[in-house]
Amino acid sequence: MKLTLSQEQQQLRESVRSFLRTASPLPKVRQGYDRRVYARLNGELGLSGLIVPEEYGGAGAGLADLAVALEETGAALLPGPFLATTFAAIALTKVPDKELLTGIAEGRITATLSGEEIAGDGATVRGTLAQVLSGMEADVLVAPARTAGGVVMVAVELAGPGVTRTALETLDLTRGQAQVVMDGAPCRVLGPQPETGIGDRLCVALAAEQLGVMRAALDAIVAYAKIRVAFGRYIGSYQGVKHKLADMHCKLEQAESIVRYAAWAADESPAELPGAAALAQAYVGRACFEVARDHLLLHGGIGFTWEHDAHLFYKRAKADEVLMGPPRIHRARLAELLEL
Amino acid sequence: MKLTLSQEQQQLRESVRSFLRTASPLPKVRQGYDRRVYARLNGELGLSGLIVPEEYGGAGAGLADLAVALEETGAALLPGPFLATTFAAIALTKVPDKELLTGIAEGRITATLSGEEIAGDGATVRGTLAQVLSGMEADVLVAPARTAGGVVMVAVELAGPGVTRTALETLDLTRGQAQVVMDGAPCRVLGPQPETGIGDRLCVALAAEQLGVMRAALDAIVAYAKIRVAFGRYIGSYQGVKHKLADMHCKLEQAESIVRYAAWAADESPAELPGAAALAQAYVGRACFEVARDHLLLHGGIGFTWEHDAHLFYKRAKADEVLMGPPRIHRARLAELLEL
Amino acid sequence: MDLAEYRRAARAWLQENVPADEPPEGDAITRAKHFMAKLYDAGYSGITWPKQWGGQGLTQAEERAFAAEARDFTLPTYVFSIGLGMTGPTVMDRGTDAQRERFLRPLLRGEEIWCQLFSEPGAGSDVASLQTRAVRDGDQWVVNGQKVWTSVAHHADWGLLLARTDVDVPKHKGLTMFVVDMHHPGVTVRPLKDMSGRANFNEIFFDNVTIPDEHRVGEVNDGWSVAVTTLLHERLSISAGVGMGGQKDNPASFEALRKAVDTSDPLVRDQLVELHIRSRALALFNQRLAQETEAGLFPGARGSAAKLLLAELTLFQADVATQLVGPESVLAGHPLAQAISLAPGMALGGGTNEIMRNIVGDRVLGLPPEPRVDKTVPFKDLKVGTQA
Amino acid sequence: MDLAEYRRAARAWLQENVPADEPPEGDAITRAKHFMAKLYDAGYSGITWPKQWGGQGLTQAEERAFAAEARDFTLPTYVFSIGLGMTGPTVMDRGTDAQRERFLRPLLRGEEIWCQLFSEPGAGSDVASLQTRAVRDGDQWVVNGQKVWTSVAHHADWGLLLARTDVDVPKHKGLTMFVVDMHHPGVTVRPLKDMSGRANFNEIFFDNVTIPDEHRVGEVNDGWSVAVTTLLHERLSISAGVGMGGQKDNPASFEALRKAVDTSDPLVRDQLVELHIRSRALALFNQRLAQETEAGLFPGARGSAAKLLLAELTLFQADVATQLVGPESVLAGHPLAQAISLAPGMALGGGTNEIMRNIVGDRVLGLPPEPRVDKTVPFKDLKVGTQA
Repeated sequence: MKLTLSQEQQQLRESVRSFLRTASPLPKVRQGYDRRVYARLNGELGLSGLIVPEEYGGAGAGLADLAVALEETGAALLPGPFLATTFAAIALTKVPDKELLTGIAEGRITATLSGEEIAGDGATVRGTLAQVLSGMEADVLVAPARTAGGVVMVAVELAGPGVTRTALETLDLTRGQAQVVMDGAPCRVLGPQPETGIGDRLCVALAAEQLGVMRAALDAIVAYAKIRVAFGRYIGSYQGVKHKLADMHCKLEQAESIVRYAAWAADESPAELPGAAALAQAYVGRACFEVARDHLLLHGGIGFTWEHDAHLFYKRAKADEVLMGPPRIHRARLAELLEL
Repeated sequence: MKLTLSQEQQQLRESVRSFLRTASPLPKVRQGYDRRVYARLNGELGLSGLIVPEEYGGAGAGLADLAVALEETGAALLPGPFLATTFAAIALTKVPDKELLTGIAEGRITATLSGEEIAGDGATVRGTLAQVLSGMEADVLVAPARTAGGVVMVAVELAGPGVTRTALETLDLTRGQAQVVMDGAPCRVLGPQPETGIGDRLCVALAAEQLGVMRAALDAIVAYAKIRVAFGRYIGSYQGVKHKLADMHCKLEQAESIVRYAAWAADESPAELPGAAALAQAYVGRACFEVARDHLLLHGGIGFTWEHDAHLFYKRAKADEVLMGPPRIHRARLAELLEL
Repeated sequence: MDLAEYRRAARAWLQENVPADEPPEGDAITRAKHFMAKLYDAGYSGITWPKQWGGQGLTQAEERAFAAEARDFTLPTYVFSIGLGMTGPTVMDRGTDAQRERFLRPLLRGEEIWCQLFSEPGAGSDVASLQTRAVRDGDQWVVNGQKVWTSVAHHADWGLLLARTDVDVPKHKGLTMFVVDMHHPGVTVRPLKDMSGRANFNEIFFDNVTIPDEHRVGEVNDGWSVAVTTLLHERLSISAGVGMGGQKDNPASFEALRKAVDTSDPLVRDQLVELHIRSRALALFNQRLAQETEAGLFPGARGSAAKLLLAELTLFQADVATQLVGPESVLAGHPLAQAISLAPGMALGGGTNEIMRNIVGDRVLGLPPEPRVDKTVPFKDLKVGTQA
Repeated sequence: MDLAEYRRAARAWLQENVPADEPPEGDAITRAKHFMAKLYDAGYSGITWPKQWGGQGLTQAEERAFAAEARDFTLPTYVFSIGLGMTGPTVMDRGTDAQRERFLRPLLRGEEIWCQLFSEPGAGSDVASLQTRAVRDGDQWVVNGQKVWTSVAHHADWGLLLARTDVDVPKHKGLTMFVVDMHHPGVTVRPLKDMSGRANFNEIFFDNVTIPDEHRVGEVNDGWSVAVTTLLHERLSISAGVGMGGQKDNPASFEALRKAVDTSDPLVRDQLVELHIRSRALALFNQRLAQETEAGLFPGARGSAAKLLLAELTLFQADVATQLVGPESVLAGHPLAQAISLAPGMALGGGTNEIMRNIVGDRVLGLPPEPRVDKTVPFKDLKVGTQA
């Protein structure tokens, strides 16, 4: 089991971090998805192709590397379809499709993934997906479609005929969703639905983003506690603040350990993956929201203002926590896997 | 709804409190049950007859008054069968028996109550009760017995023939239990088992004791925080301690409010009693243990020693929390009563 | 007239005079002023205030009776709450007769709206470290600085302003209280959006705003003791309101949630039970405090425990509700998205949770105070606000 | 010999030489001493200690390899742990050559047992406020006072003693470190029962106990810096042990509980899931720290986070286990009754949770320190211990 970062992974982290620091600082995040940032992110850093197999032009990396990248995009609250495209890429590595994988690796195609089934006939699909992540920004939807011959994975051009998209604002100002209605929309069948592994990997990927969100939130409030004065003392010198920050640090340490473990399991130990993935969502999702919440509260009144960034982390944390469904599903899954 | 104490109740509290302060201080508590203390408690203060109807020589008070007394016996960690006798008296007010009620009111008889059924034939009983509260100290066991004619309440002389008692040490050094095996033990039938009200009243009575335990634990650690110095300052001046004590105070305020409400409901609003009783056990039992636990921890190393009193509160709190069964039963009951 | 009769009369008046629905914002001020005038004419404005200054000269008993009846109505008097609850009582307690004469009756009659100008970006929990300066110039004062978290400032005619008048003495000793004309040139009111996107507060900028010395409240450099009076009144009016109602329209309340979620799942049921337990625990505590108050026992700092618990419950409710409802709860149109966005507000307005715990620890439990480093240093040498 | 070979040899030796079961107490000391002698002869005692003082002069790599293998065995060396982990390294780092010569080899060979004498009833978290006095008398020192929380003192031959030698200087500046003969007349060892009824600690009373000056460790009044060395070694040996094993025999562990409770109840299942989540979270954190250490990254104060989490987990486990099992869990014979009685110990030994949070806040997060009132006052004028 490998719970620490390799030198290469540390370099990856550093390069993504320093890129985002200049290309997508927090004031810019509020302006939403910027295609130019994505172009550079994918071009200069090759992030979109990180987990795409080498034969399709990607780097063929595993989830341990992906987690490092997602932690940084999470910490930066990167707007737009990066997580959605990553979700789709994770699915596509299980039903490889040259056109899509190559397009994603080259940064030409943004995509999103539905966990919900739609109905299909092999050539077209129909159905309504109530909340599709980054559904307005993604070019392609990858989704399971029930056909006469069983459930297959299909790709649907979201800007194509037979598709109606409605933008949905959400709590998370940095990443929207869309309602997608398909009525005879042309689709391409990619292959039969893979039996396992996609959902677990999505859990791990999301947990990596959440780890980044919580780390950035903790960093922000620790920095503030070192410069904000009340009653003639830095607020970080009060045990009321210090002890809460120490508890938040403890959560972060555990969350990071779990994310590393789950990513390692995804790459190296398939039998452990389901339990590790459920553990990751059950622990990290909650810890991320708690840390983001307390980071906001410890800012005092300024943390409640629209102008301050604290609420961006708080809202991303809450949106992420419920992204895969009510969080209790992960606990229920754990109970099942533990044969309780 | 009456959530505050009347003048008479405040006087009752003061007299029980000052009596116990001298007659049963904490160093004495470790020595266990003292019949002489009980004789005075019942004689001078009339506590054993507090809720016994006046026609049987008692004071005919309600649970609101009883709660005041139990809070003080709880705060003093009074050893012996006071709570057990109170439980039996609560049951007997529903199936009145002159001999027993008069004996309890006069302080001649100590008793205990079983929630579990035994088997009976109208004249004798048989069965094993695994954990009977104060089973070694009580003279009489009141229990439901299943007979051919239905379930009846019976009284069994615990020192009588056909009864084998085995003392059980428990976590709570101040109050033991016993295994009671009955094999053809003579019994007296008191009447049919009452349909409702006993169990709920036991919940309220226990919550009152727990309120006293938590109040005394909080008082003890607040007092210590005012005299114990670390790094040149009283420990109570550190926010790490102060804020925890403030949170404990918040729990105490809520617990007291719930106990007053539940006791009022028992006396005045039967329809509200089941929900109030379950609420009391669900909230107060947990809050009491948490406060007793944190009071012990905040004492530092000395709180971990046998010689210090902190563990007496911690152990009583834990024993009380599980006295009526695993605490989740109260939450399950609430779910049912709320028609969830 | 005995109390029961007073109460019946109040109820009858309220039934007849309280508008059924709150009108939309803009017009609301006119209607609120109109309603206050009616309230005043009916004798329900300033019930315990002296007759000399426009009040009714009655007792706490009548005040409580009216408040109890009014709880069933939504009185459109929100914009007057700062004036009636905080700044008015301060002028009453600490002002000159001339100030009482000038300011109190127009407030009670709904002719003038007030705001309170204490907090600053660098002085939140620690109000006494504020930096807005008032410099004497003959028989007037010149004010420069910035205030924040000011409710109703965009409607206000007058503001109760705490400003620094001496930087060479410790921070509590160089403050003075003033009444400032909010229509004076140099006063800029800028709406401040909260994290839910609503603008319930304002920032106020003072640029060479002058105040006549006759509008000074209390002695020069004695402003902190005047502010303590105001904050005491604030705490009273907050703790009186804590836990009263509020759950009815809360999408994260037990009653709302039980309809919104799948209660066949035992884990969902148990979360609802937890919500019920915590809500009931606090509601009963608030009722006990209210009963004590009615019996003449003033709850004092214990009200801060109730405020702390309400802040925690508010966050817990919205948090658990979004967990139970899942993905759709974060859609912009969902009431829970608004609830989770507003939830931190209760913990951040009227004193943070940390301040509440200090108050409970110091004043309820009598714990020793934190050593203070800021009580003796001249203000100009003190670290304040945000700095490395 | 390469590392893998070293490891294989160590394992083989352990398999052959570690007694299968721990023998009963009284005899245990003799057997422990016997085992230490064998360990020494085999070259596994003091692996990284210099050869000159009886060690093996090898590297951390061999030490870690042996420790990794030893984890699968129960070595009967408990009574030597203070000597090997704390007092021995202190003598090595700060003692004279004569002291190293006298004390280290007998320790490594299991001939002499050590204890550590820092804490006092009035000086727990704040060790430097201790009151035990050592007064110079020619070329010896006379000690009077009381120590507490001393493990293995009733078996100890030597104690590392921190005592006050000057009360006219601030508290950290008037302490001196000594090696005291535990068999000296005037040393009284009294077992101290913990709240579970077990006597794992002792109180030590010193009544005119003399110590030759040659048994002073470090300079006069420089004892605090020596103590910091000892405490650093203590922290290292605690954090190395944190989270290693321990769950196997824990009646409140997930594996033990799943067999003991009714898992058909969804609420019970969810509590077990919570227990699993928290246990795994900490176990993985400990494994990550261990991997970092093996990679040469010293975790430092982050070990205090692990210790804090372990203290909280230990209490949570026993608490939730007794809740799940219900009434029978509090019967004296039930393993959970013992578990809930011992559970607070992890939070109270080796630094309270509050101290751990301070360490994490100060040293991991780099937060500003609490203002200190005790660093400049002469000790005799300082408030210490328990007083009004």
